Amino acid sequence: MLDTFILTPLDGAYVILLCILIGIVIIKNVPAVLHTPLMSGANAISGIIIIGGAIQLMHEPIHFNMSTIISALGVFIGTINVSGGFFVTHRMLKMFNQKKRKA
Amino acid sequence: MLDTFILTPLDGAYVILLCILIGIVIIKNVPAVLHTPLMSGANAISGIIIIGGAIQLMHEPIHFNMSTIISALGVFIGTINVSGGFFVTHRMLKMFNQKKRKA
Amino acid sequence: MMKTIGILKESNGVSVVTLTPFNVEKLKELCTVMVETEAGHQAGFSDEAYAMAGATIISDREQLVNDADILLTHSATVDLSGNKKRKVVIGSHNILDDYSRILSFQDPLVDLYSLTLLPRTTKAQSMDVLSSMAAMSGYQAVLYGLNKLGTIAPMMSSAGGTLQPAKVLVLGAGVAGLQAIATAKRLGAIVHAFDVRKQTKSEVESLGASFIEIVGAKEDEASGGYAIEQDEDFTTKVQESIATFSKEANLIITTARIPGKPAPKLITKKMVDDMQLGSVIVDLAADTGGNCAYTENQKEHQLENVLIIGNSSVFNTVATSTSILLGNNYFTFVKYLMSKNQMETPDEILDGTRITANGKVVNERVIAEINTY
Amino acid sequence: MMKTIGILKESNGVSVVTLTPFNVEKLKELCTVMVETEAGHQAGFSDEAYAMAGATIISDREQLVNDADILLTHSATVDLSGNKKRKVVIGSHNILDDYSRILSFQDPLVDLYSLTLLPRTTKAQSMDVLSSMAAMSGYQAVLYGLNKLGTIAPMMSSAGGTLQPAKVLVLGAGVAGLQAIATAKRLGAIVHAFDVRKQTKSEVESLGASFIEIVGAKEDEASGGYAIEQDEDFTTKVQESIATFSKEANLIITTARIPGKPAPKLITKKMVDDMQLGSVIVDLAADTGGNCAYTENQKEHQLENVLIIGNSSVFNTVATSTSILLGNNYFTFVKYLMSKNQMETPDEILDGTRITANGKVVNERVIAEINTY
Amino acid sequence: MILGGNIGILAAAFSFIVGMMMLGSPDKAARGNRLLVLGMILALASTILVQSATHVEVPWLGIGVILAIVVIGTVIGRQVSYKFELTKMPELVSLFNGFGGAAAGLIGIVGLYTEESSGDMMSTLILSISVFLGFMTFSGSYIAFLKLGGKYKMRIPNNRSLTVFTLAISMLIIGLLLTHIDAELFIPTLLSLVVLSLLNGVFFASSIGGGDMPILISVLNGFTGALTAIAGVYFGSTIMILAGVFVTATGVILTFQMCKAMNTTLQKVLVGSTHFFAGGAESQGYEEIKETTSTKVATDLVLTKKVVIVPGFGLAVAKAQKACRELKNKLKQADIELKFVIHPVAGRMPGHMNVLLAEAGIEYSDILDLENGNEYLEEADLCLVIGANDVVNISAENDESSTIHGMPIVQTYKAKKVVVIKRSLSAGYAGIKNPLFEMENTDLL
Amino acid sequence: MILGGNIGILAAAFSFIVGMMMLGSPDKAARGNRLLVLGMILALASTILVQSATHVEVPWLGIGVILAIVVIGTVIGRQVSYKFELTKMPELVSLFNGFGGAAAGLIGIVGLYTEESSGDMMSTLILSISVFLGFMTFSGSYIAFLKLGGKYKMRIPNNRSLTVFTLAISMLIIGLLLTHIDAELFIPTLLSLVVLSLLNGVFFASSIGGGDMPILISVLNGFTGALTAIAGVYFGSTIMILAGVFVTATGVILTFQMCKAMNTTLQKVLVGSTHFFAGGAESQGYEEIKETTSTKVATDLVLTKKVVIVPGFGLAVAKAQKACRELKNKLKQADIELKFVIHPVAGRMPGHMNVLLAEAGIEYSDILDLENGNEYLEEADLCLVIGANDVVNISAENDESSTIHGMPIVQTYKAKKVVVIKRSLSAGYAGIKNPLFEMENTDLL
Ligand SMILES: NC(=O)c1ccc[n+]([C@@H]2O[C@H](COP(=O)([O-])OP(=O)(O)OC[C@H]3O[C@@H](n4cnc5c(N)ncnc54)[C@H](OP(=O)(O)O)[C@@H]3O)[C@@H](O)[C@H]2O)c1
Ligand SMILES: NC(=O)c1ccc[n+]([C@@H]2O[C@H](COP(=O)([O-])OP(=O)(O)OC[C@H]3O[C@@H](n4cnc5c(N)ncnc54)[C@H](OP(=O)(O)O)[C@@H]3O)[C@@H](O)[C@H]2O)c1
Ligand SMILES: NC(=O)c1ccc[n+]([C@@H]2O[C@H](COP(=O)([O-])OP(=O)(O)OC[C@H]3O[C@@H](n4cnc5c(N)ncnc54)[C@H](O)[C@@H]3O)[C@@H](O)[C@H]2O)c1
Ligand SMILES: NC(=O)c1ccc[n+]([C@@H]2O[C@H](COP(=O)([O-])OP(=O)(O)OC[C@H]3O[C@@H](n4cnc5c(N)ncnc54)[C@H](O)[C@@H]3O)[C@@H](O)[C@H]2O)c1
Repeated sequence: MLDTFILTPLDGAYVILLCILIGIVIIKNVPAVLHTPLMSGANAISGIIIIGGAIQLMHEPIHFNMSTIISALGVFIGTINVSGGFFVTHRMLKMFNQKKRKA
Repeated sequence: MLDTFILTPLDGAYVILLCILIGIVIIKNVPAVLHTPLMSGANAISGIIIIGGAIQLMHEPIHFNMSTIISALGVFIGTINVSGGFFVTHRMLKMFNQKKRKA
Repeated sequence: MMKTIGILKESNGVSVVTLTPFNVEKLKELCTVMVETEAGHQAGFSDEAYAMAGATIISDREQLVNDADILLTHSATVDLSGNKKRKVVIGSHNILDDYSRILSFQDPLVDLYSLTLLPRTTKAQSMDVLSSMAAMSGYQAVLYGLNKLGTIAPMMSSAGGTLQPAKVLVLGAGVAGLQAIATAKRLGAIVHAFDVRKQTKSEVESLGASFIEIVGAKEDEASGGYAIEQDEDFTTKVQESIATFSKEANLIITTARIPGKPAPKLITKKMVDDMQLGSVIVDLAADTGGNCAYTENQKEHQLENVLIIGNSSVFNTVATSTSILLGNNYFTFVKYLMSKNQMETPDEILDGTRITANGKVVNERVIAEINTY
Repeated sequence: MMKTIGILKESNGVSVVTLTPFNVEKLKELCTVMVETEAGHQAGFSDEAYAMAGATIISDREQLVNDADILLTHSATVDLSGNKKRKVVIGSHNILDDYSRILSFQDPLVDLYSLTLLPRTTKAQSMDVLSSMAAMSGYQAVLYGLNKLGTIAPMMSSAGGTLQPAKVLVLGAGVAGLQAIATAKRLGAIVHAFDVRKQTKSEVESLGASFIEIVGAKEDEASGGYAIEQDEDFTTKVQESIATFSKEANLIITTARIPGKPAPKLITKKMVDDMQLGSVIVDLAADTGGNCAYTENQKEHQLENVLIIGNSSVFNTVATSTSILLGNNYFTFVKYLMSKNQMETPDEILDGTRITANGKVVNERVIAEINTY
Repeated sequence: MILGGNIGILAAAFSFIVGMMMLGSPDKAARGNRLLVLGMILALASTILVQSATHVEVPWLGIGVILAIVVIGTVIGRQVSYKFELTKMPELVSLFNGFGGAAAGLIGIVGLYTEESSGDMMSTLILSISVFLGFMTFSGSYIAFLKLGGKYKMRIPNNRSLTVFTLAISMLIIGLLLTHIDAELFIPTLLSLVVLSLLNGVFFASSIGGGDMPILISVLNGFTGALTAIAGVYFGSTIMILAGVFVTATGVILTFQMCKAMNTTLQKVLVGSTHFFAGGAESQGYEEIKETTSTKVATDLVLTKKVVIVPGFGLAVAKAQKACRELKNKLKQADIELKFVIHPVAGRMPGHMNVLLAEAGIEYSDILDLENGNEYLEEADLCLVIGANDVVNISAENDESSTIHGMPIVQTYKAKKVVVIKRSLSAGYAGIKNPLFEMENTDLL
Repeated sequence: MILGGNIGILAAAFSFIVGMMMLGSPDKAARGNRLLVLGMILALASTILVQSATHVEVPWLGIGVILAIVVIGTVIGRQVSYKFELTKMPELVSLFNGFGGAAAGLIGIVGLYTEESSGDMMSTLILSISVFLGFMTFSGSYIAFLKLGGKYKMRIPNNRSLTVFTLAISMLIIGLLLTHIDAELFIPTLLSLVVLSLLNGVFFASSIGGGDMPILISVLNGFTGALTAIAGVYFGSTIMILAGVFVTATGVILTFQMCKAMNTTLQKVLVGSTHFFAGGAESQGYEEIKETTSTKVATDLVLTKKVVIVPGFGLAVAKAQKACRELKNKLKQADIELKFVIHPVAGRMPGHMNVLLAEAGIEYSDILDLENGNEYLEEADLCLVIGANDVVNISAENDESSTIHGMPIVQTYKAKKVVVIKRSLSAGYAGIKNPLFEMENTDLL
């Protein structure tokens, strides 16, 4: 009977729905002070869109034509979003922790 | 490209890990008053074991031999767990809500 | 040349002083300060302290009166018969209630200012001697009254039984009344309060006391924060409502007054007679007739059940604190006066407080008051 | 036959009464109660109230003294010369400090009990007159002292400047001291306190005051919760430490005492002279010599800077509350005595408080005390 | 039909998760519970659907039997759960948890029996673990149930070694089962595994302090979850795996949460009784002290209508008056009445408690003196004694030899339940033992 | 290699989820952020791995370009984020969010361009939505950025209708794109979609009240998440789908959380400015009132070292003194200094504030008078004005015609930031307008 361990084909739906649920639960009880860092963190994650750009850039040989440039630009400002987002979060949290440690 | 929407074969792992995560997050910030109802609720859910008994009972034609009886017994006391668990939770929560409503 | 300020010693049981050594210290760069011997002694400020602060101690009152350009006396009357110098006299005289107080200052060389007539604007608050005195009176009325009371203020559970908290009733929730409420609450008493001005409800409640609500009072926006006289119907209604509280009260503090009018009678003789044995009434409105029918000004008299204390100047028994506040008030006023002296533009504060100029009554409120007689 | 209880009117400025009408009400089923005319008047209990509660009002003191089986007098001396009846006299006499108080009660027909000698056990607390008096004294000492003070207790920010909170120093944190601390804190003063018993630290701090810690005090477990005398070294150390606080204090309340010994001198003359102008000392230990070198018992005297009030019975000015507590104490004791009267088994409470039996001194502590002389 | 069943199972999984989420927030909890019920029904129905579809012939008899059993079981579960008082809820939870364990054990037995012939190692392992954990949970939960009710008095020496011992033997037996033993030895081996599991549960539960019972229940609940999950693997039931994993996860976290709330660690609970009272109690001559946890007190508080706080000197030292005020406010919102009963000599000076309560802004009308307080206590559901000791010492009433005999006390024992909150079992001012702490309805926090 | 990549992606997904979980609890937040970074690196690396493996030839050039861009982008992101003061963090978040939107828009354009020939309807739809949402988020975020900094002064009439209008036209254009328009029309159509998206963002963001900016950012953040998820579907990237879904979910909930914290609803924010101040402000002649939210104030509080509370009569009425005490305690734990500055005439009687603060148990040493308070305010990072009005009215200092001209005031404007907490914009005792409310560094809560 063990062969049945592989789950049903509805797994994709499971995963997405579970992701949504987790997202909801995580945020639900967060103290107001952390709203901004959280938003910032989530915002950085959403910069994952650069992967789309990366796929585009790898898909076809690079011609340095218009689409390559636009894709590259997309990846570039997307990266700014990602890195900036993480750094901002980091800075905010550092303040936090300094205080904690001193106290 | 859309055909790739079906997720990777690691989905089973995703689902189980996500379940664990959700379990963790849900409980993390629960007020102490709700510990008992939650435990009771989780306990009732774990009575899902009766499904195993049900499968056993449906698997082979019923002979009313030893294993059938034991399985049936299993389903029986498992059901007590499930229903008792839910009713206990219900009673506890009712107290709760009565108070709320009056206030 | 620097102006000379003279600080007189008060008389008639007044123990406050118009400027404290701290104020003198700050004034000495602007003017010469002369202080009459022992002027601050009763308020806890020694002559040495004044001298250290830079003042000259003068024992000859007449000389001091004569030499000063600005003469400060809280409420003492001054013999100005020998005066030969133009001067400003600043004090706090109850002129609207007792016009005769002007008379001794009616000298052609003298301008008289009384801070009791200060307009009650936010800006003038730092010179507001009435507020200072009222605040101190409110505090001290409670302490004084409780001292005369046979029971303690807070609830106390002890091996010898549970003592119930004292019940305090405060009538009139102006500056003095609110302070009385706060002090009594601090000590754990149960406090009820009443005032005709509606807005006092939130003020009373913000201090944790209960407000006695009686509808139908008249209010006048134009009165500048003061209450106005009420008609008889309403007064009777008030007396009836209050009677239920006065019967139970251990201590009653009354502070209700209407400027230029006799204090409203809130407690009738009957109400007093119905009070508990050993209870106390402190009537801070005594100088304008009192809120209680039995009140006699400046007297404590023991009725069968009740001790009635008619005293509008209990602040004299916390003279140090009161003098610190008054000193700052007078100090601010003097500085304000000196800064404005040159220009002859109309000024709400100076015009409002100036009673006489060159010996003639110029104050509009005082004139209006005189005319009504 | 029902026993007769007689309640005497106190004398010598003592205004409390030994049983209140509430107590009489409860006693009347057990015994006949006689009350001397006006016995409760100063404490706020009228003769009518006693009569209503079931007592007989008697104006002839001699008759009352003679007829009573149980005679209650808080601290008045009684003329027993005409006494012809066996009786128990119950009061609260400072016998360990003043042996002569026994003399007037030494009559062969009289058993004298003094509740001041009650063992300080948890069980006896409901009869503990010392605690009752001390609690009331502690409260009233603050109110009385603050009344004499020129400054107010709380911090006050006002248009006339910020008044700093008064500084109160409490020496001896027993029953009276703790009550004084609590009362002063309630009013917003800054309170420092000191006691030799270590355990008082947590008690003082539980009321929000700061404890002045001085190490090296001796304590004695066997003293039954009381402090013992300290050596001179330690006393000097204490005086030095306290001096820094007394210099700054506006009000000092001293309550330190050691049973049967003169009160420890905690405040030297020098320390008093260094205090601020206008400050006040209330010495509750005055009757055993006082904690302050200047103290004179039952006197208020004004030094140059400081007013010193030596009064161990300020509770007389809150006579109603004190009488309620004392009344319950005496009531409980009387009931206890009546319930035990038959049996002659040893009893910690009765044996501890019985001074004389049939006119002879039987109390061990008193005998021990007499022998040390 | 299979798709329908699968969607049903998906829906069931989500009902469980969302239901539990809702259970975690006070205002949605009731709806959450209903969702859980729905999930359970869905899960069962869908499973029956899927199973029926995979069979050549629909096993109507089996389905009938199942449904009949489920209906009867449900009714009985309801009966049981309504037979107990509300204050006994934690006991009930542990009882039901035991039932779940037993069910798993029984189902495991049947599985083992069925698989015996097939001889699939993996299945055998899973099923024998299932049997072990199931019966162990059953007996352990039952002990917890007894202990919580204060009915378990047996003292087994060397609990911990016995636990380890039975565990080891059980493992051996499981090993034996894996090696395909003789068919005739099969039943006895199985039975001995069952017996050992039961014993293991008893020893394990006995070794844990009375105050830690809620933690034990939570641990056992986690076990049930785990065994459900592995059983799910055996049965190939997604919903069993998911629900099992989920229950395990919540169980584990809840356990840690409770440990935190009780200021202890799981290790301490399981390995050593490093709890405060356990050590002190004996040395100070107390026996039968029931400890409690803030979790339990919080639950109890919600289930009450009238609560009394008896403050003492400890409250003053801990400056807990403001906390009392907050509690007062919270309870007021829930329409629970909270009164303070002040004993005449509570604290260290007359009026000590009055000062504190006034500072905290408690109204005079919520303060009762001894007499009224003792009357009020008769109706009180819960009495919290905070930092008081002598003033609630019942030896003043019933022990003639006590030095405080005859002193009136706050008769806390009149309340349905008493919780004493202090730092240790040490004595108060009078320096004497307080038998109140040993009473049936008294717990220490 | 593909398996490795997939495991990497799985790991990345969990890093994101666990990282966000940790971000949600104060003491683990910093580690959570690091985990997020790890997740991002994993995701990128794994994607490159998988993509390389599926290509016949490893596209080294493409990889090189990507890596170079990523490195440069990272450095620049760091620069930007460190150029702003700490108090400007919310602005920065909105700025970066805009960048994310723009990136998505650009990538969408390329996608559309590539797909044009293939003509797959589904892909075209997904990509054009991506373009629309991307650029709309970009411009909207930028407006939010300006508004938060108080730099956006433009007033566009009929914002809301324009928003709807541009939205409608954009939808039309997307419809057009789906119908395979002429190749030569393709570029112009695309460009007009871009322009319209940008305009839509501007109108949308302008229509939302200044106080609701954090909510707007959160909404836009949700948009970015959603478009990432649909882009993930197009690109067949699991991690994009997961992360996108996840960000959307958190964004949505965070939005509701914020609405709750601000006592409003999303509907009110988006549809009607039913906010307190908005209505009152005009009628009372105030302009340029910046509103704030408790979320923002809480964040600000944590980022400060010295905080001042200026209490007034409103504090007394609201009996908020105990709340102040609690704030004091919390800040103390975080080593933040909190002082109270009492104005001489605050409240309605001399010493009114003293009485309240004494009741709340605030130490005298934490209470400053006007003079010391004004000195202290120069160093203060944040000043909370609670229920005070006249005593902080700057017209007393700079408006000769004011009736209170010349009264000394608490110079709250000296603090780096001022937050005024009161019920409305109505006047205090003196009955006059308070220009403080209009100042640059003053927000109203
Ligand atoms: N009221 C008066 O006038 C007066 C005067 C003098 C003496 N007394 C005597 O004082 C006693 C008063 O009785 P009581 O019940 O109030 O107090 P108690 O009997 O002295 O007991 C106080 C209890 O509080 C606990 N405690 C101490 N600090 C604590 C903290 N920080 N947190 C929690 N608990 C703490 C202590 O136990 P742990 O150490 O285990 O925590 C102690 O057992 C009576 O015996 C009375 O006779 C009263
Ligand atoms: N201290 C004294 O001795 C004394 C005596 C008499 C008069 N005054 C005068 O009183 C004033 C004192 O100034 P102030 O700044 O303390 O007070 P204020 O200027 O009177 O302002 C109080 C503010 O509190 C707000 N408020 C009222 N209830 C509130 C609640 N429940 N929650 C939150 N906010 C609330 C009101 O605005 P919203 O309605 O918008 O909430 C009001 O604008 C001065 O003008 C002074 O001259 C003082
Ligand atoms: N500059 C300022 O802003 C400023 C300064 C000081 C006082 N004030 C305000 O002025 C007002 C009055 O101050 P005050 O205390 O000097 O007033 P007051 O001494 O004239 O009167 C005391 C109180 O008695 C009340 N009263 C009058 N008739 C009454 C009646 N029949 N029954 C009951 N109560 C009656 C009044 O309403 C007043 O509250 C207060 O609102 C005070 O806050 C304002
Ligand atoms: N039955 C009871 O349990 C009961 C009843 C009442 C009082 N008590 C306890 O008895 C103790 C003393 O009570 P009291 O107030 O009647 O005592 P008290 O009046 O004899 O003395 C007052 C205080 O002065 C202190 N003192 C003595 N010498 C001192 C010195 N040199 N310096 C500083 N302080 C000094 C004492 O320690 C005591 O606290 C307290 O602990 C009180 O709680 C117990």
